[in-house]
Parts: sequence; C-alpha cells; structure tokens
Amino acid sequence: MTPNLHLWLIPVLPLIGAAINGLFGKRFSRQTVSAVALGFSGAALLLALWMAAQFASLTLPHVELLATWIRAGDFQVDFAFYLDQLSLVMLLVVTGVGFLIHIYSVGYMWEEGGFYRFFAYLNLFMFFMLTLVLASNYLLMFIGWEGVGLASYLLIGFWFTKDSAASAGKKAFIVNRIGDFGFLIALFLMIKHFGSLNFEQVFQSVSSMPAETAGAGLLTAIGLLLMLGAAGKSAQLPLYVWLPDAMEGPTPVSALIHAATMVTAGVYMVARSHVVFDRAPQALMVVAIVGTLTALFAATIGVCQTDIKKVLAYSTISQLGYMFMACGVAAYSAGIFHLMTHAFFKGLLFLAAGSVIHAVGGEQDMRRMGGLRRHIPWTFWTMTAATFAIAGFPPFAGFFSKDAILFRAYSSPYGSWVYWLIGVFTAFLTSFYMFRLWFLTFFGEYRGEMAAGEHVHLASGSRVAAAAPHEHVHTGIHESPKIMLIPLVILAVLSVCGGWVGSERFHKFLSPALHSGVTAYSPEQVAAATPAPEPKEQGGSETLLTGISVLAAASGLFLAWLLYQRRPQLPQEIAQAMGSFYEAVVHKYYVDEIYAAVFVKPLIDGSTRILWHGIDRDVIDATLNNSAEGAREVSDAMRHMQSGNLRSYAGWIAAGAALVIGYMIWMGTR
Amino acid sequence: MVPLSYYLVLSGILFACGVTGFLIKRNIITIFMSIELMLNGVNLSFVAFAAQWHALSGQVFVFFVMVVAAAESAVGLAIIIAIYRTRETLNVDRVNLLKL
Amino acid sequence: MLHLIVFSAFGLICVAGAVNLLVQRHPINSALSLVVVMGSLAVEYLLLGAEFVAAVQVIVYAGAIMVLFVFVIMLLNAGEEERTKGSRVAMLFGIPGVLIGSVLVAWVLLEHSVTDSVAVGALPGPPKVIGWLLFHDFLLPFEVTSVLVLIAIMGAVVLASHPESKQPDKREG
Amino acid sequence: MSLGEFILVSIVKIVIALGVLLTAVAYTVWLERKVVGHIQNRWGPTRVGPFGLLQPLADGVKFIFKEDLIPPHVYKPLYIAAPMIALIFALTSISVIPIGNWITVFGIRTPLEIVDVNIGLLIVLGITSLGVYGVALAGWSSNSKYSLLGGLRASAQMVSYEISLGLSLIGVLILAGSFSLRDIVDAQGGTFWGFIPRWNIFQGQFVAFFIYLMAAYAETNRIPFDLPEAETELVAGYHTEYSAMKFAMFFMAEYANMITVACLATLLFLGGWHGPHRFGPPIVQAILPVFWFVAKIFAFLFLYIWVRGTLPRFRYDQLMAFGWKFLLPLAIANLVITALIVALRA
Repeated sequence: MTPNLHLWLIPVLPLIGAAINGLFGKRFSRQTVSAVALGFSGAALLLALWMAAQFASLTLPHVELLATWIRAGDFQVDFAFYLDQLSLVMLLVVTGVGFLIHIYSVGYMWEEGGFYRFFAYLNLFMFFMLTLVLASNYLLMFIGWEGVGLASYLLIGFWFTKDSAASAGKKAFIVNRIGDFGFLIALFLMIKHFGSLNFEQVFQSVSSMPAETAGAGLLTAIGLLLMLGAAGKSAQLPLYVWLPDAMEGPTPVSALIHAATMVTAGVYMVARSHVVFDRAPQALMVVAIVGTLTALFAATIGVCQTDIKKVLAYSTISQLGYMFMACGVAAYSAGIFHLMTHAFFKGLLFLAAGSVIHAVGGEQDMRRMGGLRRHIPWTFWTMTAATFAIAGFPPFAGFFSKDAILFRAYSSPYGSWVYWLIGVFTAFLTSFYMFRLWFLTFFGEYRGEMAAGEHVHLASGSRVAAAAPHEHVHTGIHESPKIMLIPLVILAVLSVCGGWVGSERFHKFLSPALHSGVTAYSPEQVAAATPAPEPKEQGGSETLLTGISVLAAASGLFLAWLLYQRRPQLPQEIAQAMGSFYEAVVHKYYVDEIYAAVFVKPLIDGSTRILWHGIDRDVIDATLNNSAEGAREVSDAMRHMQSGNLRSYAGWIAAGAALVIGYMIWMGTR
Repeated sequence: MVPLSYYLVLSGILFACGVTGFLIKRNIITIFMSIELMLNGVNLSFVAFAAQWHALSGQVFVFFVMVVAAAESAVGLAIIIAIYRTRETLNVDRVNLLKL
Repeated sequence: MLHLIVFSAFGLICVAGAVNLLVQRHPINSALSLVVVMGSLAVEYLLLGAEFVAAVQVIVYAGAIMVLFVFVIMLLNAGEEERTKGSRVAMLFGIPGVLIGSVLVAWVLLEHSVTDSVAVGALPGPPKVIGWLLFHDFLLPFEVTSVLVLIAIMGAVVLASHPESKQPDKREG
Repeated sequence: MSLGEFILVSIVKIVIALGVLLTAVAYTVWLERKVVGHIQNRWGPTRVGPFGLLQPLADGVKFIFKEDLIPPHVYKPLYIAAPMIALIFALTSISVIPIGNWITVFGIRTPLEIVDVNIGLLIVLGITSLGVYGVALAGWSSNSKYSLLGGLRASAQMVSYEISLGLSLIGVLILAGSFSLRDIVDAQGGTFWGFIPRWNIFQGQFVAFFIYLMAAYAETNRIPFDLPEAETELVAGYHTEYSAMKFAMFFMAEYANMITVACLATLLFLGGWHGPHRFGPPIVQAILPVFWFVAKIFAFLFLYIWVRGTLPRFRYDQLMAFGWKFLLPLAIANLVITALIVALRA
C-alpha cells in the first residue's frame, strides 16, 4: 500500500483560489485578492514540496484514482492522477516558478485595473497546468491542455480593450486549435487501436508492438499527430506565429505561460509519449528536424528584433526548438533538463525585462533604453545572471542543459552532426542576441525621453488611451519594489545553480520514467531501425564538443560587444550591406504575411462566400425562412377553416367521417 | 322476424338525421337535441347488437350512454344559458367569436 | 309478421319524428318530435326484449333530459329559428358527406350484412341481470360515470349560476 | 288464451278501469269539496242530489256545454294538445296497477289489472314522468306570463321531486327484490307477531313513506306545493288561459294523478290489498282484497284533502330548498340504511 497523497489537492487548490477571486474578487481589496491568490498557489507549492520529500518512499508510478469520468462499454476514462519522476519535475517547476511569478505579479500589477481578474486567471492557469502535468490519461491531459490554452487566451487578451491584445489572444487560440486537432486525432487513433487512453495501458499496448522500421504505420501517425499538437502548444514551426504576438499580455504572463510553463507542455507531452516515439523513428526524426529548424529560424529573427519582449519571445521559441531537438534524438532527459533550467532563466529574463519596462515607464523598444545598469542595479545583476545562463556560459544553468542537448544530438543513435552543427550555430546566435539585448539595455547612454527623478502615477483611466499597455507612466527611471525583486533574486540563484545537478544525475533520476521496462528498446532493434550511425567515441569528443559550444557562446558575447558597445554605428552599416535579407529577417521572414495570404485570406473569403452566403444564408437560413413563410401561408389558407362557426366544424367532421366510412367499406368489401 | 340489419339501418337513419340537424339547424338548443338524436341512434344499434350476439353488455352500455348524455345535457344546457346571458342569442351563426 | 308490422310502424314514427325535428323551426316542436322519437325507440327496445332499457329510456330520456330541454327553451323563451347563412362549409361538404356516408352504410348493411333475424324479445334484459352486470362486471365504469355525473352537476351549477358579484352593473329588470 | 280472447278481455278491462277511474276522479272532487268545506266550517256541495252527490255530474255537464274559448295569441297546436297529453298520461298510468289477485270470470283467469308486467313500477314512473309535458306545454303555449311562470315552476318542481320520489321507492324495491307491483304486494303479506301487518311502512320504510308523501304532493301540484297554480300569485298558473273541457281535462288529470299516487302508496307501503283476516262467504272473500285496497286509497286521499285544508303554501325557494337540501339527502340516507340492513340480514 502506497500512502494516499491526495494528488488531486494540488490542482484543486489554485482552482479554489481562482473561484474565490473570480466570483467575489471584485469586492475584495487588492491585499485580499493577492493573499488569496498567493495563499492557494503557495499551498500547492508546499504540497508539491511535501510530495517531493515523500518521493523516495513511493512505488512509482504512483496513480491515484479519484472517480470514474466516462464509462462506455470496455472504454473507461477516470479522473486519476499520475505521479512519477517526470511529472514530479514538472510539478515542482510549475508550482515553484508559478508561485514566484505570482509574487512578482502582485507588485507588477498593483496599479492595474482588473487586479482580481488577473489573479483569478493566473490561478485558473495553475489549475489547468497542474491537471495537465498530473493527468494519468491522455483525455485528462487534454483537458488541462485546452484549459491552459483558455487561460493563455484570457491572459493575452487581459487588456481586451486594446485591439492588438484581443486579436493576439484570438490568434493564439486559433493557431492552437490546429495543434489540438492533431492531438485529438491522435487520441481517437489510440481509442480505436488500444481501447484506452490511460498512459499505462496505452504504453503497455505500444510496447508490445515492434518498432516500425519502414514506412508510416500507426505509431508514426500517432507520433506525428502528437507532434502537431505539441508544435501548436509549444510554438514550433510552422505554428510558432502566435507566441510573439502573445507578448501583448502582461509581462508576468509572458514569463509564466509563454516562457516557463505552458509552452513547455508540448515537450512534456512528447517526453511522456516517448514510448510511442521510440517505436516510430520517422516521427522522432520529424520532431528532431522541426526542433532544430525552429531553433535556428527563431534565433535569426531574434537577432534583429528591437522590442525587448519580442527578442525574448523568439528566444523562447528557439530554446523550445532545442528541447524538441533533444526529444527528437531520444534524449528526453536532456530535453526536460533544459526545460527546467529554461524555466528558471527565461522566467527570470521576462521578469527582469518586465522590471526594466516598469522602470522606464512602459517603453519596450531597446533602442530607447540604455545605461540602465546604474538606475536599476538589482534588475541588472539578475538579468546578467540570466543572460549568461541562456548563453551557455559555465557554470550557469543553461550551460549544463544546452551542453547535454548538443552532446546528445551528436552522439545519440538518432542524432547527427547536422543537428549538432545547427545547434552550435544557434547557440552562437543566442549568445549574440542576448548580449545585444544586454548591451543595448544596460550599457551606453540612456536614449529615452524620460528624465530621472520623481515619478507620478497617473489615474488608471488613462490606461486605454496610453500607447503602451502599461498604465503606470513614470516621470523617472526607478528600481522596482521589493516584492518584484525577491522573485528575481530567487530565480537568479536558480539560474546560476540550477544546472549543478548535472545532466547525468538528472538523467539517472528520470530514467525510470523515460526508460522504464515498458519503453526499453533493445540496441539490436535500434541498430536495425537506424542503419546510419556508427558507434561514436564518447569520452574525448564530449569535452571537445563542450569546448566548441562554450566558444560559440563567447564569440557571440564578443560580437555583441563589438557591434553594440564598441562600434554602435556598425550594425546600421551591416544592415544596409545585407539589404533585402535584413529586411526579410526584420519582418520575420514575412511568415505572418504568408500565412495571412495563404491561409487566413482564403479562409475568410471562402467562409464569406461559401459558408456564410452560400450555406448559412442561402441554405440554412433560407430553409428556415422559407419553411416559416410556407407555414405562414399554409396557415393563412387554413385559417379560414377556423371560422368559429360551429356548423362549419360539423361540416368538416361529417365530410371527414364520410371519407373514413368510404375507406373502411372499400377496404372491407374489396 | 325482422332482420337485424333493419334495426341497424333505422339506427343509421336516426344518426344521419342527427348529423344533418347539426349541420342545418341554427338554434343551439336544436343542435343539442340533434346530438341526443345521434346518441339515441347509437343506443338502438347497441341494443340490436346485444340481441345479435346474445350479450347483455350491449344493453348495459346503453345505460352508460344515457348517464353520459344526462351529464352532458346538464352541462350543455348550463353552457347554453351562459351563452344566452352574454350573447342574447341562440343562433350559432352569431356565436362565432370562439369566446363567451 | 306482426313483429315486422310493429317494427315498421314505430320505425316510421321514429323517422318521421327525426325528420320533423329537422323541419320544424321552433325548438319546442323539435323537442317534442324528439320525445316522440324516444318514445317509439322505447317500443323498439321492447321489441328486442330490452324491457328495462325501454323503461329507463322513457324515464331518463323522455322524462328527465327532454324535460330539461323544454324547461330551458321556456326559460330562454327561444323563438323561431333565424335562417342565417353562416356556414357554406356545412352545406358544401357536410350535407354531401352525410348523404354519402349514410347511403354507404345502409348499402353495406343491406347488401353485405351477415346478421341474423331477431325474434320478438330476442334478448330479455331483466333488471336483476342488468343490475348484476352493472355492479359486478361494470363496477368501475359505473363508479366512474357516477363521478362524472357529480362533476357535471357541479359544472352545471357553476356555469348557470348568475355571477352577480362579478357584474354589479348588470341590467336588472 | 288466444289473441282474440286477449284483446277482448283487455278491452273489457280497459273500459271498466276507465269507467271506475273517471268515476273515482269525479267523486274525489266531490269528496274534497265536502271535506274542505267541513274543515272550513262550510257545507260544501249540497244542492244537487243527496249530500250533493250528483254535483260532479252537474259539473261535467257544465264543462261540456261551456264555450270552448281559445285566446288569440296562443300557440294553437300545443295549446290544444297540452291538456290531452296531461290527461292521457294520467289515465294511462293506471293500466299496470293491480287492485287485487287473479280472478276467474267466465272461465277466463285474469289478473285484476289491465296488464300484468314485471316492470310495472318502472312503467308507472315513466308515464307519470311524461305527465309533466302537459303542464309545461300548457304554460308555454298559452303565451301568457302567468301561464309561463306556472309551467316553468311545474316542470322544475316535478323534475326535482321526481328524484326524491324515485329514491324513496328504491328502499321498497330492495326489500321486495322486484319491479313487479304484484310481487311487491305479495312480499307484504302476513304479520309480525300476529297483529302488526308486514306492510313496508312497518318494515322500516316509514321515512321512505314520508318522503314519498312529500314528493307525491309536489308531483301532483297539491297544497302545500301547488306553486304552479298558486292563484294568489299566478291567477291559476299554467291553466290560466284554459276554459271549458280543456280546463276540465287538467282538472281530471290532476285528480287521476292523485288516485294513481294513492294507488302506488297503497301498493308499495300500505300492503296493497292485504287486510285483516278473511271472513264471510266466498264472494265476500273474493271481493274483500279489493275492498281493503279501496279503503286504503280512500284513507290516503283523505289525508291529501286534510292536508290541503290545513297547511299553507310554501314559497318557491322554500320548495326547492326543501326538495334538494332535505328530501334528497334524506332519501339517500334511507336508501343506504335500507341497503345496509338488507345486506346484513342476507
């Protein structure tokens, strides 16, 4: 008997917070609202920590059945929660980072209208995210999956009076639908072929199947469809377009949802489904290719962005690409490791960026910043830690995880030097654009219009009119309040130390979940499945590869220093030299425009012409209208029968009776 | 010896007279009497069939018809009185507003 | 033979009464015609042997229900019928319908009838047997009709009672 | 008995019955005038014949020779038909009333009634219930306010009291178990403890007799329920517009009805032709039941007249309230109790 951990409490606690704040928050003071929100998410964190403490004594995977949800014949879906090493890591990341960002948000959102609404959404997001992480079957996971999408939509569109925020929310929602479509079909395939959606049963069924060596079979189809879902949620090619726009939401939201937790759900899902992917090499390859290309692609765009949050958004996409690259070479633990460290440093980056934006009064364009390191030292130092972490300098957290991925990309049986090469180049780009951001923001001279000095909070009514989404317009650059700085510091510490666990130990910890008995694929099978890779030399090459990646990071730092610190006019010249390519990169390769022309416009036109005018107006509405019209006309004709004259009624009855009698006699005497 | 069908034809004639009365009479009381005439026609066929099948339940049915006819006439005449009070006419052609 | 004569005589009276009901324009004449019809029907019942039915026919129909009709006619002082042309439907569809229906039924009865001849008093319905049937085999219908009659009595009282309180300005006298 | 004999015997009996009945009617009128006269401290008819015994004859002659006046605005067919209807139904009802046992005359054995039927009581009820048409039609066809009110009152009153009347008889029917008047009388033969006759009135049907009496007064439009012809209010009620022989017909119908009611009361409650021990020679023995029967009728009629001379008239609403709210519940109670007793005794 394993102890009952009451896993359901972890998701439900934030839900209670969301319900309280959502239903009654309007009448609460800001203190009460934040107390409720922090209390319940903090309780979830404490519970998660307590569980982690108990973890050693559990038999894994630990499944807790709450209730039966659907039962139809042999098919059954339960409200059940599933705890193993993988979900524990996710649990801790989500509750931990989530709680920290809750704290940060109290300070960040203090001046905003809809304070209670924000925290209700945030807690709701926590509920769905934890459901996703703890679900014991794909359907419950899907509920969480959709729920975080909903929360994301609500929070991106938090300033819904702003048109760009509202349409960014819609865009996120719609693009995610495409991915969900793939996810759903994958679920249907599972129901059809395995008769269950429970992780354990599905994996049991799958592991009894041989690896698909050639051609596209069932598992490849499921894997590709799951990848489609993951690509939607985790902003991979070609469905990444929503994430940059999602930066319209408040910065803590960007940090929590669009950097640290929700967007990594795709990675988590792929890792969770590793049993399927292990037996579908083609699908796995697609994952790797998509991840690699996304990493490179987003990084190039990030180089030219000037909006501080957009840079971070593309950086997030790029880093997610890394994670998928790791998953794609069957190095799930490396992917999850990077997921964790990324949650720390990217959350920190966003929060620090928020702090910067806060400091300069809502300005997001890096070209109008500069020299802020003297004004906001705490933000500067934490940001520095995060930047070094993401760039992959040892001993910061990012170094360990990125190094693990790059090494696995090269050495894994599924890996290839191509992945590695692109990965290293991307690491160089990452380092470059991050230090570009760093230099532009904190060094040089201040280029904004704002004068240092007293700051005055304007009335909240001016928010809508304000150009920036933030209402607090300050008259001077200033450091953020303590409540915002504390999470920054904690995350900075984690960004520095988070990687010291080491990828090997992390791999060992996760291996029961990722390579447990069910998943085990024998080397023979792998050898048969993937003919290409020869055994690679391990020991010596690892240090070599590590060195190369560190070198790439350092060269990125150098280049950024050169261009933005030493010779600030140089980028302009390079841009002119690059000409149309630069233009394309600045315009994000015109992807949004292409999508608009290829998908959105035909869809809208087709919907207008065929669905709206053709089907809805001319068929459905016309059917209704015509039948109503017809009924009216028939009634109008029949109305005269209802004369109210008793004898007329009797006449009808007599005529009808004669008909009936005639019919009966005809039938009877035939 | 009279064939049973004669009784039935007689009953049919009475019924048809009743229906005709319903159709051609204007006085609401006469129309009501036409209904009674129809009921009587039916009663005759009940009794005739009872004789045909040697089943007394046919005659018992007549009692039920009578009881229902009595109840019906009580209520019906009360309705007629109510109509007369408000409309001050007994002509059904003038009582066609579908309300009292 | 005598049977046929008696049957035909009272049958003719019956039909004559029914036709007279239709022809007469004054309701009281119609009512009396109907009494005649009922009385001759009672004789037909006697011919069939249903003595109890015949007696009840006279007592209930002729003696009570028709008295009620006459009473209402007198109470409302119903005059001669107006010859309004209120319903073309009744004339166009109803009358032909009745004619067709009754001719069809009569034709079927006379041509395709498989019924026997009946003797005088073919099925005596002594009151004792009828009563036994009513209180045993038909007990439930009996009770139900008793409830029906009770409801009808109350309904009639409610309908016919003068709603004085509702119409204080009703013309009186 | 052949068809010819049957017809002959029937005709003879009809003639005798009609003659007796009409005579009885005539002398009931005489009796009433006499008795009421004495009650009111007068002499009554004395001039025509001894004790005025020929007065009815003189009245008849007078009615026949009076001018038969038909008022101009009456609805003629019914005006003429109404008294006939009234009289016909009044006289017809006597046809099923037995006045004694079977007798044998000239070798033909026949009952002492026009026809013996097993549902005699029902036929009497049916015919008397039709009698109301005469009164109602007379009132309506006269086209006079008094007559119409009288007719309305008469029909409402007769329909109402008919229910109590019928219900009061059912107790007797339950005791006898037959609709045949002869059977009912036969069931009342014998005595309790040797001296109390087993008449229905002594078999617990006293309440029923009382109800019957009240209802009978109302049915025959007699005081205290003579509202239809209340002369102080309606001149003469439904027969206000009638004169001469038509008036006489109503008159005769009323008294014939009284006699019918008296006969029924005798048959149903007072033991019919059963009387004290038989005595005397055989011819007397044969006549005696008829004598007892006539004597009981006479007593009943005397009661009628006595009440008429004694009681005042009810108001119309009192009449209706009495009928519906007192007599009817009482009759139902009596019926239920009788049925209960019979069921328990069985």
